[in-house]
This record gives sequence, C-alpha cells and structure tokens, in this order.
Amino acid sequence: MKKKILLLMGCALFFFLPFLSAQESAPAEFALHDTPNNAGEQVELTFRPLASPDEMPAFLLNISIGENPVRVRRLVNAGKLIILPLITRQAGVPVTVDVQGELPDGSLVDLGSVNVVSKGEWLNMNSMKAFILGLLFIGLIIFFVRGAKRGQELFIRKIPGLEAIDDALGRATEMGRPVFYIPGTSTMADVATLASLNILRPVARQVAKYETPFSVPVKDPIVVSVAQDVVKEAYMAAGRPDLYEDGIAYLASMGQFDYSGAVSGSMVREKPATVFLLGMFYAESLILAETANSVGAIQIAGTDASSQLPFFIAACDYTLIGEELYAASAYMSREPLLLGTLKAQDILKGILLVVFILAIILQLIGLDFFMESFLNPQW
Amino acid sequence: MMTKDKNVWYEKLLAIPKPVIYIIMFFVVALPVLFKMQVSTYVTDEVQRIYDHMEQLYQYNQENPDNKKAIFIAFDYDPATMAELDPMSFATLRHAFLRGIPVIAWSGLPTGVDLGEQDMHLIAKDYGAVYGKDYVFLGYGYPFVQAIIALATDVKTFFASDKAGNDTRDLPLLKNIYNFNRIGLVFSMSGTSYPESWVTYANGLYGKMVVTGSTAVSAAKYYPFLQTNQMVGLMGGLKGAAEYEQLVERLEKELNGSDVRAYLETLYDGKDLSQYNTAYYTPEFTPEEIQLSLARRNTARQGMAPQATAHFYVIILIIIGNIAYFARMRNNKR
Amino acid sequence: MKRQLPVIITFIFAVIGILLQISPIMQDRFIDPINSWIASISSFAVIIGLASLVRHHATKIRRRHKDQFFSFVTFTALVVMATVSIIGYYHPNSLWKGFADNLYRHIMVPLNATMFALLAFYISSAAYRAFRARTWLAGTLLVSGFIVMLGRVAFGPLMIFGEVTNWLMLIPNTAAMRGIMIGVGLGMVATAIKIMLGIERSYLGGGE
Amino acid sequence: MGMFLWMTIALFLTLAVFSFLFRDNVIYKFAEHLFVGTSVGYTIFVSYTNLFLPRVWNPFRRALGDGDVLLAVWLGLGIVVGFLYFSRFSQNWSWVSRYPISITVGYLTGYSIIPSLKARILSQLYGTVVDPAGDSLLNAEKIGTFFKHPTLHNFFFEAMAGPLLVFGVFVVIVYFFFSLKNNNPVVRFSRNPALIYLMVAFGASFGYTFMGRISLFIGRMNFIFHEWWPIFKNMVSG
Repeated sequence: MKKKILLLMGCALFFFLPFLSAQESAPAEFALHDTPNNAGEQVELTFRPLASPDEMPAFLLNISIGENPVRVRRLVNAGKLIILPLITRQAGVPVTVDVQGELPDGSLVDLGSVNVVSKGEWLNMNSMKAFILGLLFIGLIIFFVRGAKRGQELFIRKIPGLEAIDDALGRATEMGRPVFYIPGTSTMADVATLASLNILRPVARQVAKYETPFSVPVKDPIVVSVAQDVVKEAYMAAGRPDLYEDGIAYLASMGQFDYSGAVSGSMVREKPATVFLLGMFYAESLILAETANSVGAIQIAGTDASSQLPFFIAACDYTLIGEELYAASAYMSREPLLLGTLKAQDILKGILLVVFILAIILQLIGLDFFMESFLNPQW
Repeated sequence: MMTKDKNVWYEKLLAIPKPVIYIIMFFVVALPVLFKMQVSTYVTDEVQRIYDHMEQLYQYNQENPDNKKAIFIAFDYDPATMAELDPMSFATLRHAFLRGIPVIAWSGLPTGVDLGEQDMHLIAKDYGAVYGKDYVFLGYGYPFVQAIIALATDVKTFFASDKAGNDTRDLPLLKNIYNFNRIGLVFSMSGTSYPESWVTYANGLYGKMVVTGSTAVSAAKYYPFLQTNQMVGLMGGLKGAAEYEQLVERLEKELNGSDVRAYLETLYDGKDLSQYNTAYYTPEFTPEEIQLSLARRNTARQGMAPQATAHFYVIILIIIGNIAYFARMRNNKR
Repeated sequence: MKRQLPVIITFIFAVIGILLQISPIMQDRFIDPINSWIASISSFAVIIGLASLVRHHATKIRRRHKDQFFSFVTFTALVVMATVSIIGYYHPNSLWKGFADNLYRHIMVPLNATMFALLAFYISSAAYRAFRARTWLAGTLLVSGFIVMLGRVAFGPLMIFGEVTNWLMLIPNTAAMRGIMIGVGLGMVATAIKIMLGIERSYLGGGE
Repeated sequence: MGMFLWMTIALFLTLAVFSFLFRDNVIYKFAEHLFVGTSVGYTIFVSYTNLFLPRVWNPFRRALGDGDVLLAVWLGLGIVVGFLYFSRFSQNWSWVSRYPISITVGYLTGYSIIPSLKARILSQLYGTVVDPAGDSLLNAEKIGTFFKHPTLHNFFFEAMAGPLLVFGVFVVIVYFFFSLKNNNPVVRFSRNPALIYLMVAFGASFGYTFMGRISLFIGRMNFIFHEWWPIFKNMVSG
C-alpha cells in the first residue's frame, strides 16, 4: 500500500515538475547519513531527483571516501528515491559527495556537496528489544527454577509417544534384537542434540537394565565423545558397567549421505527392533526412517526441523513434533530444574500470546503503536 | 476383528512389498528418460517474452553493427540448485551465441563462481564463441550493490581483472561494452532472493529489463514483479527451462540445420584456431564431448516427462492403498 | 576443576556471544579472534572423530568380524583420499591434483548423488504406506498431500489443483510452520539460557 | 579412454547404491565402506586446507611475522585449546576435553540467543499481525473485495487468507502448551483445529518436496543413459 502511494507521488511529481521547475527549485534533494547500528563500515547517501529526465537526464556523483581517489558514479534520472550505501570499511572516515547534474547537451551544473564522517555505535538498537526479552526470560527461568528447587509441584501434561518408549524397549528385549539410538546429525551447539542426549540417558539406563544390545551411531565428532560419556554413566547408574564398551557410541561417518549409507547398512545387518531418531535431521531423515521400517523396527522419531517433520510423521510410528522434543527431555529426566524452565517457557509463551492478541485488536482499531513498540524487532 | 485372510485381493494390495514399489518406480522414471520422451510443453507468455526480447536485441544489433548491445547474466546459484537452474543458463547462453549477442557475466555467490565460468566455456565451445570477444566472465560480484552500480559507469574499474586473471582493459569486448548503456537485458539465475535486488537496482535505478530464472519453489513470489513489468520474463523451475530450451532448439535447427551432430563435428574445420585460447576450451570435439553436448540440449525437457509419470505413479499408489483399505474396513464390519 | 570450571567458561563465552550480538563495535573488533578459536577447536575435533572411526573399524578387524575386509576398504580409501588431496593442494599442476579431482568427481559425487536419489524411492513407499485414511487425522494428511502432488504436475483442467496447492502452501502451511517455529524458538532460547546459567550440563557428558 | 574408465567406476558405484533397495549385498557393502573412507578423507582434507590453514595457522604465522605479539599469543592459545581434545585418548585426563567443548557450546549458544528471539519469535509474531506491506492481516478491505466479487478465489486468497493464518498460528502455539491440563477449555477448543493445521501442513510439504526428490533420481538416470551409455556405445562401435 505504502509503495503504491509512493509510486503515485512519484508519478504526480513527474507530471507537475515542469510547472514547479519554473520556480527555480533545486533539481535534486540529497543527504548523507551515517548508517545507524553498525560499526561505522558504511554510510548512506539518499538521493531524490526532482528535475524531470528531459531537463536533466543524469546526475554525476563524485564520491571521495577517506584517502581514496575520487570515484565518479553516474545515476540515470529515473525519478525515484535512491539509497546508496557507501563502504568506508571503518569508523572515522570522512566521506564527501559532490553532485553535478548533466544537462541534455552534456554540460554539467554543480548542485553542491554533502559530507559526513562515518561513526560506529556501541549498541545495536535493533537488537535491544530481543535483548530485553531475553533478560525477562532469564528472570522467569531463575524464578521458576528456584521454585522447583524448593519442591514446588510442577505439572506437565503427558506427551504422546513417550509412553511408547518403554514398550518399544521391552519389545527389543523380548525379540532379542538390538536398539539403535541416533542423536541427530547436527553438532553439539544445536539445541535438539542436547535434548536428544538428555533422552539418551534414561533410554541407555533402561537398555542396560534389560541387557539389550545397544548402538549409538553418531555423525559429529564432539557429539561422539559426549554420547560416550552419557552412555557410560547410564550403564554405571543401572549397575551394569560390565556391559559398557566405548564402541556403543561411535562415529559412523562425517558426511551427510555417507553417514546415512553406513547407518542404513548396519540397520539392515543387525536388524534392530527399535530405532530412536531424536535430534536435528536434514534430508537424510527419510532414508533412516524408511530403512528402519523395512527391517521391521518400531521407530520413535522427534525433531525440531520443520522441513523434516512431514517425513517422520509419514514414515515413523511415533513422532515428537518440534517443541515436544524439548519437553520430552525435561519430562523423561524428571529433573526439577528442567521442569522449572519448561514452566518458565510456557509463561513467556502465554505473555507473548496475550501481547500478540492485544496487538491485533489495537491495530484493528488503528493504534499501531502497541504492535510497533512490542513486536517489531526494529527499535 | 476377524482373522485376516491373506489371499483376499485387498490384503494383497495393502501389503505390496517394497521391492515391487521400487522396481515399478525405477521403470516409471527410467523409461521416459531412456526413450527421451518429451512432453512438449506449451510455451507460457512469460517465457515467450524472454525469447522475443532476445530476438529484438538481435534485430537491434543487426541494424547497429558498430553499436552492438550485450546481455548480462548473473549466475547467482550454487551446485545445490544446479539441477534446475543450469538448463536455463544453457538455453540463454545458446540463444545469445546463436545470435551473436555478446555476453557479460558474473556470479553473486562465492560458490557459484566456478560453476558459472564452466557453464559459459561449455556452451561457448558449441558455437565457437571466443572468450574476451564474444563473452566475458568477470568473477565474483561482491559487494552486490557496489557491483551493480559499477555497471552504471564502467565495470572495468570495479573488476580490474576477470576470473581468469586477464586485465579487463585488454579484453576487446569490454572496450566497447562496459556499462548499462550497452546492455539490453539482465538475467538473474537464482534460487535465492537476488533477483529481487536486481529488480530494485538494475530496474529501479537504471530502468534495465530484468529476466529471472528461478527454482520452482521460489517462482511464485516473482509473479507480482511480472505484473508490474519490473521483470520482463520469468523461467520457473524445470518447466520454464524446458519451454525456453524448446524455443532455442527450434531456432538452432533453423540456423544450423537439423543435424546437430554433423554441425558440431565440422564446427572447427577450416577455422582460424589461433584465436581460441586452450585455457578456456580446446577447439575440437571428442566423440564423448559430442554425446554430452547433444544430451545437454534437452536436459530440462527430458526431466519433465519422468517428473510427471513419477507423480502420477505415486498418486495411483495412494489411490490403490485407500481403495484396498476401505474394502477391508467394509468387510470387517460385516 | 572438572565440572565447575567448564560451567564458568561456558558462562563467560556465552556472555561474550551476547555482547557481540548487541554491540556493532565489539563485533567489528573481536569476532575474528573469537572465531579463530572456534575454527581451531573444530579442526582438532575432526581428529577425535577420526580416532573414533578408526577404533570402530580396528575392533572389527581385531575381532576377525566377517566384514573385516570392508574395514580395510574404508581405511585404504581414507588414507588415499586424504593424502592425494593434500598433495594435490600443494602441487596444483601435478598429476596428483588430477587424480584427486577424479576421485572427487567420479567417486564422491556419484555416491553422494545416488544416496540422495534413494529418497525418490523411499518417499514413494512412505507415501503409499502413510497416506491412508485410517483416522480422520491421517485423512487430512492424505487429502492435502494428494492435492499438492496433483497440483505440482497439473495441466489443463487440473489447473485448479495448482491453485489449491498455492493456497495450501501459502496459508495453512505457513500458519502451522510459523506456530511450530515460534514454539521451537522459545525452546531454543530457553535451552541456551539454561546452558549459560549452568542448569543444563548434559553437553559436558557424565561423570563427576 | 581414461575418462570412460572413471565414468564406468561412477556407474558401478551408482548401481551398487541402488542395489541396496532390494537387499543388502556385498557390492553395496563395498560401496558403503568406500564412501565412508573417501568422505572422511575428504573431510580431513577440507578441514585442513579450508579451516586450519587459512583461519588458524596462517593468521598465527602472519601475526608472528608482523610482531603482533598479543594476537599471536591469542591465536597460539587457540591452538593449545584445540590440542586439549587429545586428552580424550587418556582415561584419567579425558575431562580436560570439556574445556574446548564448553568454549564452543557456550559461545555458539550465547551468540544464538538474540538472533533466535528476533527472527524466530518477534519477527514471526509481527508478521502475523501485519503483512510485509504494512496492512493488517484481518483487513476489512479484503473481505470487502470478496463481497464485491464473490468468487471462490477471492474468498480463499483475499477474504479468508489473513484470518485463517492468524487463527492457525494461534491454535498451533496453544497446542504446544505443556503445563496446562488437557481439560483446560482453551486447550480443548484449540486441539482439533491445531491438529488439522499441522496435518494439512505436513501433507502439503510432503507432496511439495516430492518433485525435488524425483529430480535427483532423474539426474542419476540421465547420467546412466545420456552420459555413460552413448560413450560406451561409441567405444564399442568404433
């Protein structure tokens, strides 16, 4: 809508300019600003031609940035507002732009010059709202974790798919076939991987108790070492350190498709009864899920990658959708600290929903300020 | 729940073994590929417009042989979207080389630089186009906006050397054609949002006509630009590529005769081979290369048919599965 | 030393990460040095991964597993690929470089592409299995999947499916994915904060 | 000839992988293990030449050469921290490897907090109140368009598009509340609509991706029938 108005205004200008120019108005408006919220690596030139293209077909900008030689840029007069970023690379660089207009006969007229010194900012105001929201979140989490530590009862609703875990493990034991646990194919810094490792702990404990063969093929080198620690600790906790070996969690390969090739290979050879696919997945999700299905395994999947969820939903027996994966990790560990953060998360979500609804209502009756000040990430 | 009779028709249909599904899938895709089945797609308006604009450019160049206009191609894609976008670049380059329209190009993505350069040499070889005279690949156009603005004055100041390391002032093509004044059409091939930036700058600032080649997924968002004429043409996905390919092939047959193989075999006979720098390509064809070159002429169209058959195959599978499922339900209720 | 110090280090580096995000000047000055640490750490991590892989296959060979021959294949391929590529890197005009290119183009690329292409088969068998109207929910999945598949190759009178596909992708798909994304975003930030505050320590592994 | 040999190897590997669709076999096993080996070898090569040399080792040497002691010490420390990973090889010292892990995890999570809040939460909610042009999604004008021209297209694409989007986002968010009991009225009310939205979305994305996956397979078929086969035929015939 706004664009259209601008366009209309542009057209209007275009038609009325011949009359306006009789009053000797400037052929162009231009200004040079420091670009806000950066480290001073660029400044911006805003340029609006006012003369019609017939009178002044083009403009010449003589740009000098710091010590660099003057560069000449030719702008064809298209009658539109132009914002031109000029790279200074660092703060404290003086920038000068001399503007000349080119007349139809090719002669030049001086239109004046503008200058500015680039400067950097310590604070990026466009990140401030997110930062404040983050602080609020930290406060909520600390508050609820304290409450949880004091033994406050925190309710979490049942998550479908979690009850299936016990049955699936029991089934593997009955059939005497192994359990595969795939903690996603991403790195340690991915939240889904962390959530998956949290679920790996109770699963490994159960597996150790049942003495079921267990295998954790991993793709990322750092996740391997952490997974080994987690499995080892779980076997100790279950009182079966004798069953543990370092080879349970191993690096199957480091690339996307060689990993899925290797894992599907071992699935077909070892015929697991249960396969867990929890964590972050990319295109390989369906290769793993379908191979698991073809060897007759029960698949319990979960990921926060929305592009892979459809495949898990279609191919797997149970799927934890998005956030359910995180909630499951808190639910399974039953640790008050994790439950506390889940509660904090729900509260913040509630607050955001209320703000969201208020913003919609107020926006409808014409009060934009609420939405602009609370939801627009720009300052 | 009654006991299942494994021999009832619907039980059999409900449990089609996977290998059977796979084998049929294999044939459903392989046969159209093998028999070079081509869906002759009707040419949509937005692709026809690209072709027409190129032909207008050719007309203009015929009338102004000393003042030829070039086209500009931005290879803004990387190997991940190559399958869909390469056929478009091929068809565009073919059309340009067939009509002797000079081509200037760069890539806006660091991972697309090698790809774009290779594509250009590959197609240039089919028509004996000479690097530096008929086409130039500048390299990595970065920072994006600065690079576009450089095209408004003199691109040689921005690119002191091209991708291959030549001084841009030594390239004959860039002596005459170095800015937007002499560029007729701007192509942006991309799966990213780069075409929007091309519209903003090349069209918005300098009034250039922009043509976009995009992946099928992102094509939908460019239609608004077509309506406002900010883009004069659009190739979306394999289908768009196939349409343009079809138009260019018709033109090629018209100009070079219908026997493309013979044309390629004799292309370099009796030509002055000293003008070709073997660093870009060797001016002769091995039998393998002729094969590959022939196959490259209709990659997009040959992709279309198996694409459609595969979709219909799965749709039929789904229907069969559901019919069998309902038959079982009805039987169980009785 | 074993548990407390890593938690403190995590906190410090998390705060550094946040500061870099909110301050353009600090980002300009410090991001390269910090990233060089991350680069160094990740390049050494590759060696740890390599060790795990080697151990996995060495165990197979030592135990005279029936597949031990294939573990030799892996070892040979690994050593050849790494050495040839690195020699080719230092001598770009030698035969080694050509050999490395061929290894990449005619072994890595086709294997990668074909493994990826297996998805064409898996996606059809998954569709056959999952797209059945068992419950009304599965029915919704079926109907929308069916329409979109038709819409993608629609022509002539079926073009209506193309329209509907557009709408499905534009409205319900955007809405659901956005809802998931907002929830996941909150969960991600919550986990990040938990890690920063030392509440979540599973990334440190087990042990004391 | 050399080219043909390499292409035949590629063909063999392609068929080897496809053979896995029917059952596991020796040829697939060979291809799989070859793949793991080459790929890990390639990863080593890439992380040495694209990560270690340009981002760690060369800056370090340059800093030493320039006499920038502070930077050199910092970069050297980075290398030492990387070295701490080797403690994994010892039973008693393996906890030392937690330091590099905590540095990467701490830095990367801290760095991700603000962008996640901005891009995944604030921008998404904002985009559900107004569209990119700045119009409300619950725009009365658009509903008016439908009443002026009551076509199905106008109904779905103009009048109902915004409201359905807003409603969908709302119910899906509510669906993922974990601390409310299942009999809470809001939860009960939004549960079924949310499930419909989710299932429609999953079905649609599944169908939408199908084409891309088929393209990959067509690519392999093209390689076999249009690249390898003609060359083979030529070799045989002459």
